[in-house]
Amino acid sequence: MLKISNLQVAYGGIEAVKGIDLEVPEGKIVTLIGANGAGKSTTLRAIVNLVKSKAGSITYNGEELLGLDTTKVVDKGITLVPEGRHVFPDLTVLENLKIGAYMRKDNLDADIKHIYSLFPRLEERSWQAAGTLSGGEQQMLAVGRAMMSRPKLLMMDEPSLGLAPLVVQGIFDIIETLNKEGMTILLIEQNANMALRVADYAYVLETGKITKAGTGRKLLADESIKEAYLGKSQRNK
Amino acid sequence: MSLLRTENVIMQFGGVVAVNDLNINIKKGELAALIGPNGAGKTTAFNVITGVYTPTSGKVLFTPTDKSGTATEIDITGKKPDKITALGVARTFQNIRLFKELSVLENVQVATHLNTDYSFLSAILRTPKARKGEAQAKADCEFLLERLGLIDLRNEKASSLPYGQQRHLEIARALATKPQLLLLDEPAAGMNPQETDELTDLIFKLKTDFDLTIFMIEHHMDLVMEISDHIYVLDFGCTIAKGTPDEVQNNPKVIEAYLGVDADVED
Amino acid sequence: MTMETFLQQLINGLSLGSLYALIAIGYTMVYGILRLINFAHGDIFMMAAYFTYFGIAVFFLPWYVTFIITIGLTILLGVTIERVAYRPLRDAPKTSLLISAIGVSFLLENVATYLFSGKPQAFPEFPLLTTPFFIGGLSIQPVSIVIPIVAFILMSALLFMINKTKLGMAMRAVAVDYDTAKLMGIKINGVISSTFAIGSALAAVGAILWCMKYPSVLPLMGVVPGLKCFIAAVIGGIGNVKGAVLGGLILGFSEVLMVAFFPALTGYRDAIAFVILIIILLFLPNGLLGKKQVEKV
Amino acid sequence: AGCSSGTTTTSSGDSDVIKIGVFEPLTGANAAGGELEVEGVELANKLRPEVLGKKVELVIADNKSDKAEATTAAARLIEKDKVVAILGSWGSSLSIAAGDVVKTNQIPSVALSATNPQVTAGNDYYFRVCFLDPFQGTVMANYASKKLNAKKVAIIQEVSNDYSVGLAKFFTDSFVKLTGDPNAIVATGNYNTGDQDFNGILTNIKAANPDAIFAPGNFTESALIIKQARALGITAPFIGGDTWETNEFITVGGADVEGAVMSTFFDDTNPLTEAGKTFVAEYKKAYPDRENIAAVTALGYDGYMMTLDAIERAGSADPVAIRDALAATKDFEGATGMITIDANGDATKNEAIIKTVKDGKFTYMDSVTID
Amino acid sequence: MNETQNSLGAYLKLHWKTAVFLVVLLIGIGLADIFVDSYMRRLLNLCAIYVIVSLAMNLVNGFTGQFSLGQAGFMAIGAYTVAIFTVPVESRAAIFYLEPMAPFLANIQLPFVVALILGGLASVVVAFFIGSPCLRLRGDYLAIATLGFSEIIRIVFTNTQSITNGALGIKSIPTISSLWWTYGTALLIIIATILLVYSSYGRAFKSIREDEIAAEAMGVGLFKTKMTSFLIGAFFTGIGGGLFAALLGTVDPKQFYFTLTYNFLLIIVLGGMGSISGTIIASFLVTLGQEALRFLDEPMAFGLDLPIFRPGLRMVVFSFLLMIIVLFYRKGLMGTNELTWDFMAQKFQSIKKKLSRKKTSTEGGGK
Ligand SMILES: Nc1ncnc2c1ncn2[C@@H]1O[C@H](COP(=O)(O)OP(=O)(O)OP(=O)(O)O)[C@@H](O)[C@H]1O
Ligand SMILES: Nc1ncnc2c1ncn2[C@@H]1O[C@H](COP(=O)(O)OP(=O)(O)OP(=O)(O)O)[C@@H](O)[C@H]1O
Ligand SMILES: [Mg+2]
Ligand SMILES: [Mg+2]
Repeated sequence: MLKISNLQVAYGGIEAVKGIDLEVPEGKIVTLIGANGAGKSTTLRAIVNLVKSKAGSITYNGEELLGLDTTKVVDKGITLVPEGRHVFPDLTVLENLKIGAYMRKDNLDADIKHIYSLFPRLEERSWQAAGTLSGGEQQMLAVGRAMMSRPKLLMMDEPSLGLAPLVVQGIFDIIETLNKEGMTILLIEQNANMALRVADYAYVLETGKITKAGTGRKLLADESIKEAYLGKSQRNK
Repeated sequence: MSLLRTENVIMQFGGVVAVNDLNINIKKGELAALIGPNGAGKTTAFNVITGVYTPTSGKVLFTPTDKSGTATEIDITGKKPDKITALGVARTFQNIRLFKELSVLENVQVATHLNTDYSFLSAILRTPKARKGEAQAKADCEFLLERLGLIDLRNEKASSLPYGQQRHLEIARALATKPQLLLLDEPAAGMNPQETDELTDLIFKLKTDFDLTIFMIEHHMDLVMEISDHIYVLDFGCTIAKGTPDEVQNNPKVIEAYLGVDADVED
Repeated sequence: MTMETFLQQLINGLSLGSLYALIAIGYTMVYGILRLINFAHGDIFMMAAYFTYFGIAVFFLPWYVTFIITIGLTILLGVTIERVAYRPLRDAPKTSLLISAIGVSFLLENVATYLFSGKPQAFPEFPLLTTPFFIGGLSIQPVSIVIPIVAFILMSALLFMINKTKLGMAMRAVAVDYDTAKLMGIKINGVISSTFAIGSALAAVGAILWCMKYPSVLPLMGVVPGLKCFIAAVIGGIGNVKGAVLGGLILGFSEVLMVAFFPALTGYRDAIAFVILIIILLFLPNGLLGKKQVEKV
Repeated sequence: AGCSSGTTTTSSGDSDVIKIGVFEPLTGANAAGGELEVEGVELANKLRPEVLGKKVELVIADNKSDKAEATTAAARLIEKDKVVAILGSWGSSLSIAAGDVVKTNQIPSVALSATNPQVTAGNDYYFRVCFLDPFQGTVMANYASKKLNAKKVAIIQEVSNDYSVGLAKFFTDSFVKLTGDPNAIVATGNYNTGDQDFNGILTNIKAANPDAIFAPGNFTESALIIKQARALGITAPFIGGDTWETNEFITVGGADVEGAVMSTFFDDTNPLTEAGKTFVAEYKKAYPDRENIAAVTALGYDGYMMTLDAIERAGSADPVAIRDALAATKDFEGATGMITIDANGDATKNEAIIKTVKDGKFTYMDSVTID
Repeated sequence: MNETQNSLGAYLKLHWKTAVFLVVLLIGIGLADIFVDSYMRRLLNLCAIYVIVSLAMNLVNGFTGQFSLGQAGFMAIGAYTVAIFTVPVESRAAIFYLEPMAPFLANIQLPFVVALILGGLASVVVAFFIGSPCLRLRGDYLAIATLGFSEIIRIVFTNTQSITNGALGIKSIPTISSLWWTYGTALLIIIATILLVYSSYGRAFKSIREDEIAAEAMGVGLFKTKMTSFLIGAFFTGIGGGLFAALLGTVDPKQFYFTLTYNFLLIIVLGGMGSISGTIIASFLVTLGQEALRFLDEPMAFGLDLPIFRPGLRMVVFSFLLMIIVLFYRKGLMGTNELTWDFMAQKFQSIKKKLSRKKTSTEGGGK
């Protein structure tokens, strides 16, 4: 569905992404893991053209996305839950959800109910200005907001960042549910352990290059990955 | 001997009771952790302690030790943040707040400003005192950067650092204020388990080397459980549990409210 | 002072205040979205006055045609300014955006001086609206009644647009975060342009009514009203339409009443706007109706 | 036309031209006045383009109605363009600003319509062809009390305008003296240049119900004041100073300024001198479409003519010589009357013209002589 | 220890460069002072004054990030102080001819230097009262409030006749024509600013610009630090104003209309917010530029022949250029960079070539 080949991005001097190839098949969960500054976020931002790409191509169902205006990309059914939430602080929680469906003309009530059922905390706060939500609450809102546009491809940038384990669990459950509902998902995670569990396919990004790729299970078993990303609590057992 | 105490601190925002009757007591030299679900009020607690918010009610009491080694308890409730920092409480921020356009070194140097013992006039005139002060500060800062492995980046713009290193810089900057109590708000957020492990060791070393007392908000349970002496658990602003890691870990209330049945600590 | 004099002063204050209000709304709109003091607003107002002047006094168009053309041209001007002078600086430091605004203001003033000369032009008379009628000793110009009414209607319309329509929501979103707004599929350029269109249209209406009451058109006529109306917007709570109107009225009344009660101080009249501004900001840093911003740390 | 070649060649030093600087506000608040004076100067230059057998070249500098600009502009005329004399500027404060420059550089200057005593006071190099504020103030005070039999007068002054403040002061003094009533001024209103709303002060004045209102100041503001006064139902006559005499005063003020009375320097309908007649005739030729001639234009004309007369008498284009000749000017026949320069460098004129607006025109009413 | 030595070394080095730089510059000024005509002299003096005021503004706006538009007001205070205290007592009666000067002032006359410094201090005092409320405001509010204060100052000066002589202004102020006054002062202020900016205080200023909350959390007292910067700025501006008055020989309230502040704002943005050398360069560019474009106004008198060239065209072109610069040199000429000392010395000689050369500007004035 989404196909990236030889994508290169640089911020001024800094080469953030140095020519990566990556594929997201329809209806699958693909995850992209890697250390800080590896270039994960940059990759996603490049897909929706929030940063200019230097070279390469990004095709979505065969159409070239590169250089396409962000709104156009979104129009095609791709959404991004940005790293660090970025909810609209002055809008209420409810308005944030509504604006997530900005391009939709149909009725939203059903979706809003659905999201409130997923995140009861949001319903309690639905009239609070989003800016005053806690980090975690904002993350939930950001995910909910993205879902409002009923995207075909949902991209999440570290949705678990700063979330309590319980909520992280919740987020991952939701990711799986959405996927079962037929949504294709491209997921960036620090929490490699969990990410690899849900992922059908995974890529490992290191300093702007893809160093490993394979099914989630396969990478989960990979020793060097364990070393690098799964940390002590894994190795102990 | 207790270094930081709060007495029935309550923080309200309009209707939201972010922190409800918080009573903590942190002993000198210990490493305490503050955990709890999102929105429990952890960051708010920090903001109250550091003077960013003035609590709706309650008291915050800090007991710094001055040069002569005598410790006196001071009521810091509602004092201005810089005054509190000057007394010896430093912090990092959950959503990184570095001085983006300044170099890594300058970021740390700023934190030494509160120790400048010369006026802006002598700074302009570059009096010997001023010169000595500047040089000393620079030395201290470079030492800190050394410790946090940022020395090679000293002239980079803070904003161009990767996330992880920005967090390290935040810690370096906090240390430069020569604190007695260091508050860390989710230092490991956005780090993978391995980096988290490295951070764990680092925090531990810093604690001993600078004989700090540390109060830390964290979600990475393995980190928390490994290094903290004492843990407070918040939920909806209320303290639902406090105690040693083991006590907390096995506290049914906590498990139910927070860790969840199959928390990834155990698997 | 006699009751009559006092009432007369109140009438003076009301019409002046409503004029301030009309222009202040324009400031608030633009500031609300771009966080930019659109220094050129006062000069857009000035240009609108010239458009009307030329339409009626030079090309002898019927007034209603002229008004439509004026509003049209003014919108065009406002949108162009945004397109040319502000859009390229979107992600530049805020101050260069501001200096750009000041630059545009300079440019408009100088171009106007160059084209229309520093001499004042006489704005056409609208006897229907300007010939006063007398109630007792009170003299009232019909326009003095029209102005508040127009101001109120436009305010209500605007409030509806901002709070109840999709465009309004988009505006508030764009106001805080371009990138994320784009991710929602909002075409931010469109939103911003429409903001400027609305702001300029208001300036045009303001200019027309202003000139009916004070019928001289000058290249620098926009400077002082511009400044005062921005202050009005701030007093009321910038970004808040109701606030702008409230601020405008407060300013209008206090100016006139100060003159009324302290004739000796009339020379200080222009200072009062700033005095009020500072007093209000001291006690209500976000203005009268501006919502409190708690910075979440 | 001849001149345009002049200014374009700023080649100084070539001895077959004598350069005279024209130092006027051509942009900014005072632009209107400045342009009128320039017209007069240019007209005079057309009529008398030569002196001592040399071509006279005008160098026009815009002082932008701004003091800082004014000083540089003056310095520029002197240093860059090497002018031997300077004419202007409309707006006393601008002339005053240039005062030090011309004094230190010893370049004689002739103020045309700058009526503030400060212009020539303590400056041997500044002269003027118009009368002074004190005189004008007295004239209007006399008019108010004698012709209008006013007992109570209200004053509206433009506080940010030295001309207006000065005139108001002198008017008050002599009016109080004339009526012998210390409270003869029943109300005073202040405004700032550029203000457009005067209803506040006018409402106060209405309450004080004066016999006449003296409102010297910029023509734009004054016209608006009168309009708003009439709209408020104030019927008392408005009287003012020479600055009112501009077309804008009438176009802006419309029907409401009918009957407004002002003192001025010159009346094109019956000039006082032969020179006046020629000037009027020539002006009508040059600008056929203008209904009336502004006094400041006549003064511009006089300023130029008087300077050339001085150059001729001096017999050289040496600034200091010209200065001495100017100081010695006696009974020079100008368009605005006979001019004799006194010790201060001021034109001793004891006659002022009173005009009023009638059928949208400035029309001669009276000429007042005060000794 | 070793650290200390290095920084001492660096410090001496700095001084060595300063010395070279100063010599070159002083000679330059000396020559200029002898050879230029009074017109050019006037312009150069104006440049120096603009340098002073713009630097002061940049300190507050560029380095401390406090958007203050009070310059015109502080200049007015400095200018009037100098005017009131230096005008010869004997000529005061003639100047204050409408309303005599207030008795308590009428007979005080001070030497220029004293009056100048007094002017600086006076604006510091006012700045303190302005700052205490306003510096608590954020961003644009501060801007509009300070702008307001400068307007109030102007209006007060217009109305307090017995002290300021109101709209008539004060004339025959003993003038300074020598370049030494202005350039001497400018030089001192430039050096002071550099030393300040590269001290702990300078970093404190910048930290506030970057993030107030973080700065406060790092022990930087917001109000105190802002106030320090604001007062220093006010002092310099007051001095600038005093020189301005002494240069023109006459002051009146109209000169200090708030649009005057825009000139300086333009300068610091053109030069680069937070760049000292940039500010200096821009001051010259703007002041001389305005003058250089004068020819555009000239043939106006003969509008019939050349309708395009009319008074006003210059300002049109000027504001147009301004727009171009703002739009295409966002960061200004220098951004936040500085020219090194010796480089700056050359720059002083070759202001004209600057634009083409600005790429080569190097790092670190005294860092
Ligand atoms: N706006 C920017 N300007 C300059 N450099 C940037 C910018 N954003 C990111 N970078 C650099 O690009 C590289 C990749 O950054 P990116 O945010 O994509 O990493 P990441 O994998 O998302 O890391 P994290 O896990 O911390 O989010 C890093 O070195 C970062 O410093
Ligand atoms: N400035 C504010 N105004 C209004 N409500 C606030 C403000 N700051 C925090 N809150 C509310 O207080 C509660 C606690 O917020 P806080 O940031 O302390 O949570 P937290 O424990 O830090 O969560 P997280 O782990 O996600 O950061 C939240 O419900 C939040 O909405
Ligand atoms: Mg990222
Ligand atoms: Mg938190």
